[in-house]
Amino acid sequence: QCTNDVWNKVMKRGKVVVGVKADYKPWGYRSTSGELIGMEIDMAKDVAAAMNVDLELVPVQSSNRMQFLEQGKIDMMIATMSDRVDRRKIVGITQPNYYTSGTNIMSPKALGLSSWEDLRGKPVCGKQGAFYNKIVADRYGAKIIAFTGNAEAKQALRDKKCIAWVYDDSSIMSDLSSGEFDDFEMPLASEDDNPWGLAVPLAEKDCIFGHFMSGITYNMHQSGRLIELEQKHGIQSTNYLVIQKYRNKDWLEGK
Amino acid sequence: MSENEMNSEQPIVSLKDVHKSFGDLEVLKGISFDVKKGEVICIIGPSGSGKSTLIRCINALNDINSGSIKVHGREVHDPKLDKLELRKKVGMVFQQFNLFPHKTALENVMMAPVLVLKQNKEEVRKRAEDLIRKVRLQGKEDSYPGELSGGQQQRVAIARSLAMNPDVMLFDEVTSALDPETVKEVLVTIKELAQEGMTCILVTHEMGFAKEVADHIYFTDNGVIVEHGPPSTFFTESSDPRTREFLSQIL
Amino acid sequence: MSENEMNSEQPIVSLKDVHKSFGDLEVLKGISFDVKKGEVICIIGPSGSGKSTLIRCINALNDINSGSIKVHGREVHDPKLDKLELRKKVGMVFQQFNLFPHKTALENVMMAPVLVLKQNKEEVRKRAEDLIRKVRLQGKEDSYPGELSGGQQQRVAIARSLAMNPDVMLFDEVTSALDPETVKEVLVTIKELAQEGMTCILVTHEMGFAKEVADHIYFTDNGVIVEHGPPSTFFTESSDPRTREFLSQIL
Amino acid sequence: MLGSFSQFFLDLYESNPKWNFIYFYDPKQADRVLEGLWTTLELSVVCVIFSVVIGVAGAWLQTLPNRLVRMVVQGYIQFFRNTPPLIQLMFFYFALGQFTPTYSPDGWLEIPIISNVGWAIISLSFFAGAFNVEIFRAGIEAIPESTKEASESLGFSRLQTYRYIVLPLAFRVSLPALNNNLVNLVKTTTQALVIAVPELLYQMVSIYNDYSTSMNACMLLLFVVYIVLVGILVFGMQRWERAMNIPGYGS
Amino acid sequence: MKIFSTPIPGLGPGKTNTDFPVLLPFKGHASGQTGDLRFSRWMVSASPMVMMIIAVLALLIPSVAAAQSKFNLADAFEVLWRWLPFIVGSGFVMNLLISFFTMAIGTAAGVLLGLGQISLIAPLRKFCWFVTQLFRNSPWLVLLFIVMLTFPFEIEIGETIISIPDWMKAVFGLSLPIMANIAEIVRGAVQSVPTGQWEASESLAFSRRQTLWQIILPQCFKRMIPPWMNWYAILTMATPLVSLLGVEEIVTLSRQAMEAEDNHPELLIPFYGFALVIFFAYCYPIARWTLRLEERYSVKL
Ligand SMILES: Nc1ncnc2c1ncn2[C@@H]1O[C@H](COP(=O)(O)OP(=O)(O)OP(=O)(O)O)[C@@H](O)[C@H]1O
Ligand SMILES: Nc1ncnc2c1ncn2[C@@H]1O[C@H](COP(=O)(O)OP(=O)(O)OP(=O)(O)O)[C@@H](O)[C@H]1O
Ligand SMILES: [Mg+2]
Ligand SMILES: [Mg+2]
Repeated sequence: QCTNDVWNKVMKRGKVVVGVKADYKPWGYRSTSGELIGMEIDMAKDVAAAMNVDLELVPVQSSNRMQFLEQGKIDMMIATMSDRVDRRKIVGITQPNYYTSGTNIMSPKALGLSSWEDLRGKPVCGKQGAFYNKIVADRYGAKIIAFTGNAEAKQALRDKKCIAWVYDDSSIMSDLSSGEFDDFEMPLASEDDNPWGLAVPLAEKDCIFGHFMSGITYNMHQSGRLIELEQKHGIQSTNYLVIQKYRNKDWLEGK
Repeated sequence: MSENEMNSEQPIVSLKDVHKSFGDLEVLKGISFDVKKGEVICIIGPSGSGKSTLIRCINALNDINSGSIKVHGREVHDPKLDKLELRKKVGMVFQQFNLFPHKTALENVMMAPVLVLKQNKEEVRKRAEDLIRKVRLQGKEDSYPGELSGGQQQRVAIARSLAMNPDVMLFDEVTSALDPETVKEVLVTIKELAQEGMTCILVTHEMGFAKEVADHIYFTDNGVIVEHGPPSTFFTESSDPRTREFLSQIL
Repeated sequence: MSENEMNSEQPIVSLKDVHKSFGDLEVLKGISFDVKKGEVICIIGPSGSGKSTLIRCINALNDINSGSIKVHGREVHDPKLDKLELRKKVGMVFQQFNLFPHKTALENVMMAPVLVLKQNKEEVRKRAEDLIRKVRLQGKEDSYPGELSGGQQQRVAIARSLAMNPDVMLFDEVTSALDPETVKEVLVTIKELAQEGMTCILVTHEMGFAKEVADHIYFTDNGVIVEHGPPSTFFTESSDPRTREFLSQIL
Repeated sequence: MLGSFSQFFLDLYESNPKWNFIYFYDPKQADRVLEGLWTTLELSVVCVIFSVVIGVAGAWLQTLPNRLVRMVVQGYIQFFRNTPPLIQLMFFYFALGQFTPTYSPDGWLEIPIISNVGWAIISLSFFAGAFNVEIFRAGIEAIPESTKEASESLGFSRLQTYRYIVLPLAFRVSLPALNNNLVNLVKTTTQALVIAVPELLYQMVSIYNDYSTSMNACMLLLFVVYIVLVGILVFGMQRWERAMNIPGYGS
Repeated sequence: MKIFSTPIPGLGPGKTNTDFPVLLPFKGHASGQTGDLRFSRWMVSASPMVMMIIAVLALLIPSVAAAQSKFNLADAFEVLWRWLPFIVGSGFVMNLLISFFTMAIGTAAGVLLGLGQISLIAPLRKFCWFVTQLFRNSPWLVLLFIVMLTFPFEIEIGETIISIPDWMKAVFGLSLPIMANIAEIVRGAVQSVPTGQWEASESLAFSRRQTLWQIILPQCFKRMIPPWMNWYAILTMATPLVSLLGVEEIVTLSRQAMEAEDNHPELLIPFYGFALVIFFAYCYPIARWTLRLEERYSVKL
């Protein structure tokens, strides 16, 4: 019973509207002139090119991205969204996932934290809209203080208003390597591999749009495009993309 | 007899057993009197005795509970009556002047004829200027009410009412918000009006003035007319003790 | 002579060549008069002639530019003078009553003796109740000023001043904010006071009252005393043209 | 009974995933709602008290002769009146929050003596306080000079006049504006969300971030709770205003 | 420049003294690099008021805080300077745009609602009263959340689809409380006209409509201007609220700029401090003007 409304609309007007982040360096952020840039923006460009339509980027936030897609304000999104069961009830997250991140904390070396259990009952800074806030709170009993932005969260950590900042491990890693957080460390084993998914409207998940996106993601894995982009944007490389590339390898290749 | 027919002997204003309450408070308890064309009557009485209420009922600013008020033979409190028609015939001047502060003296006078009667603006201006002269305010046409003294404002208010060419004028204690020295200016204006034959109903505390100008004086207390008569006898021969007490206080 | 010494012949209030300006405007241009114990004097004159200013200077509510005002032989405008001491001796009643709206009539009367004179509260209450009776307001003790008529408020104001047991009372046009019928209540109260021997200085427009109650009448205009005399001669024999014109307008 | 209540909303969610009233069947979320509600109430009450104190103190400081003090107070008022409270909150917490002294219960974690709730209280109290200063000042200025003169002429000292006459009256005059401002303050507490104060809005946003299906239900609850909360507040304030009403004044 | 004398990244003591920063190639925004003089040039070009505020802020900041990391406050101000055109040009302008549209819509709707409250038709009057109270008493942020998240992003009128941008939805959300408050201003102003004016015009045979438009409203018009302007200022100061819903105004863009600059916590003071300053610079003159008008009109009538 596919109506393919959105797909047809996109094709008819020759333009796809993609929701991306503008506050998540290096995935999606602004250049000084106000342009949106980043890894996911490059992915969106590939998508538009593959569909042979123009591209319009709409910045979304963690807290409103699903509403935007639901309401049709955007046609699809590539917006650092973790693939969760309850989210699949609202938007159409297509397979395969295009990235995965682990959750970790940045905490002062002086504290010498060694296990997630150390967070129990302690204040931990986070960002509003991040789903693992709930996991860290539920599983380890941390008291989450969620701010609207990462600068605020890190400032709160530095002001010693919390003992740790919980976020994506790759992001924390690049902060640590910047040399400005020399007194801090990422002491724990990353929790939860959180696969990231791109999403189309729920009704079109198993229709042309959804299948098309699945295909594109598959191709990006297979061709190594994602690894290429990862390197281009200076993201700490993770095993996930390598494994995916290997798994999706054409088994006849080289034979 | 057709209600519309005019008869020179028929009263212009005629009240019959008028009753009026505010909630539980009965303010008018059966008031009757007639006013003939060209007559000047004064209503006096203690504060709160219902004088203002009475005069406002004639103008349909208040409605009444029972009885009848007729102006030109037409029932004022008939729900079918066109109130605007009535108010074109009855002019009213208030204690607090109530000029429109955002309009000049001349504009105050011109507004109603132009907007309500839809008369030609230039003709109205000529008539308004005559009226301003009549109340002796030539030169003040373009002043705003805020720039005029109390007495001057009250005279503009009178001119404003006259501009509608009313058949009857109602005056409610028009001098009591004025300082003693400006009262006189206003009284002179009203006296001239009365002498020119305008039918006037006045509420006033100025006994000397009432004596001089009124054809008939009514004394109200507690919602009824206690005593009335021509001024020649009213002040000297009043029989009612309340009237006598009141007069002794005022005079 | 010691300044403190009391002498029955010495005037209670004595003004000598008092000058007072507001900025460039000279309001008082040399006023002198004496008031003896038990005397009642009235000050009349056109609006803006400086009557209120004069009376306020006696109470040190305004200061003066030159000249001298003595109460009980003490210079009022001596900077070293304890104003509170002065004000315990001089009571003042204003045109606008100026009751304290958040206190009942009785509390208004009691406040000053309790707070300023630190007198015993129960004794003050008894005296205050007497005063309330004296101004004929029994039953209104617990009413708030907003619930009293103008005349009643003014009588509370008089009682409030009397509660301080002053030697002199100043009245500034105490009836001019009242409607004609309630004026009398207040005048009766003042008349009784005067008859009981209270020294009174009154500013008033009520000629009839002035005639009846005053020992001496002063007419001020333009900052000077133009004419004065006992009421018997003042109204009939005044020689000054300004006084005559003023009287003709008022009377 | 309670089980079937929860079951109803669970079923509703199953059949209608957009209406996930999670706080009605998940005790954890219910706790968050209650905690948020409690924080909102706490924040409101404390801020109201502090802002009134700031208002009184500021109004008093503004009456001081020292020009510098008055300028500082003016600067404070102008800064808080003319910048967005949202940014004030962020600036206070992140910029000034860096310099607050801390205490350390466990070596590293240095708990600032001012928590985010503390900063919200400070920031919001100063924000509302700036308006309160103006409100109280206007109230004090609204007391007629003549009322102060009356108490002066009764011998009240300056302080007594302030304590017994000016302040009680000024407070009543200020009350409507004050109440308005306090209601506004309670509404502004929602903005403390930006510095992660766990008040109601923060909790609701957190819940629907964690359970994206519960957004509509969260918005609905938020709206209803605030309407009820503010409704109760407005009602209480109006009752208070009426209780503070001086009989005979105002409506 | 004494205040910001912490070491400049990339210009360690090992380098020769002739290495004037001004001679260095003009670099984009590689973090950790900074042109010291650019900052001082900006300081010189700034207005005295900005200078003063900056100076006050700078004094507030103990050097320990700045020395804590390599990225110091001077760098942070330099970053702000670089982003200024974007933040003001796209951000603050959006705040103003939202405030203009909201005020226009809110005023038009508010006047109708206010007049509805003095209507002679009882149900209409009660309805208008209810609507006014409802929107006057709910927190702006809550109204905004509801409108932003539950209203459609586009409306279909026949064939054409009109898409409503985010900020336009914010305008609707903010218009609700503005409408309710303007309605109160209108009702209050009309009711503050003495009843004598109604009676006088009634007794001159004016119709109700004539009385309202010719006599009453012209008199309250001036009285409504100061509170109206006051609400405009309040509204302008409420526009940053829409940042919580992702509308790209000054706070959102500041946050994005900070993200692009690696979220150095030092950025918070200059960025949020600047937002305070620019709002103050815009709203304070309005407040002064409002006060002047209020004084003028209160004397006149
Ligand atoms: N709109 C009203 N609602 C309720 N009571 C009213 C109203 N208007 C007047 N009254 C009451 O009706 C009584 C008569 O009032 P009215 O104004 O007619 O008296 P008045 O004789 O004109 O007195 P005054 O000489 O003081 O003007 C008073 O007791 C007054 O309180
Ligand atoms: N505080 C003041 N500052 C400046 N001028 C004042 C002040 N008080 C009074 N005046 C002026 O002094 C003059 C005398 O005023 P005063 O009130 O004493 O007159 P009055 O005789 O009491 O008049 P009225 O009969 O109207 O009460 C007036 O012209 C008045 O404008
Ligand atoms: Mg009357
Ligand atoms: Mg006077």
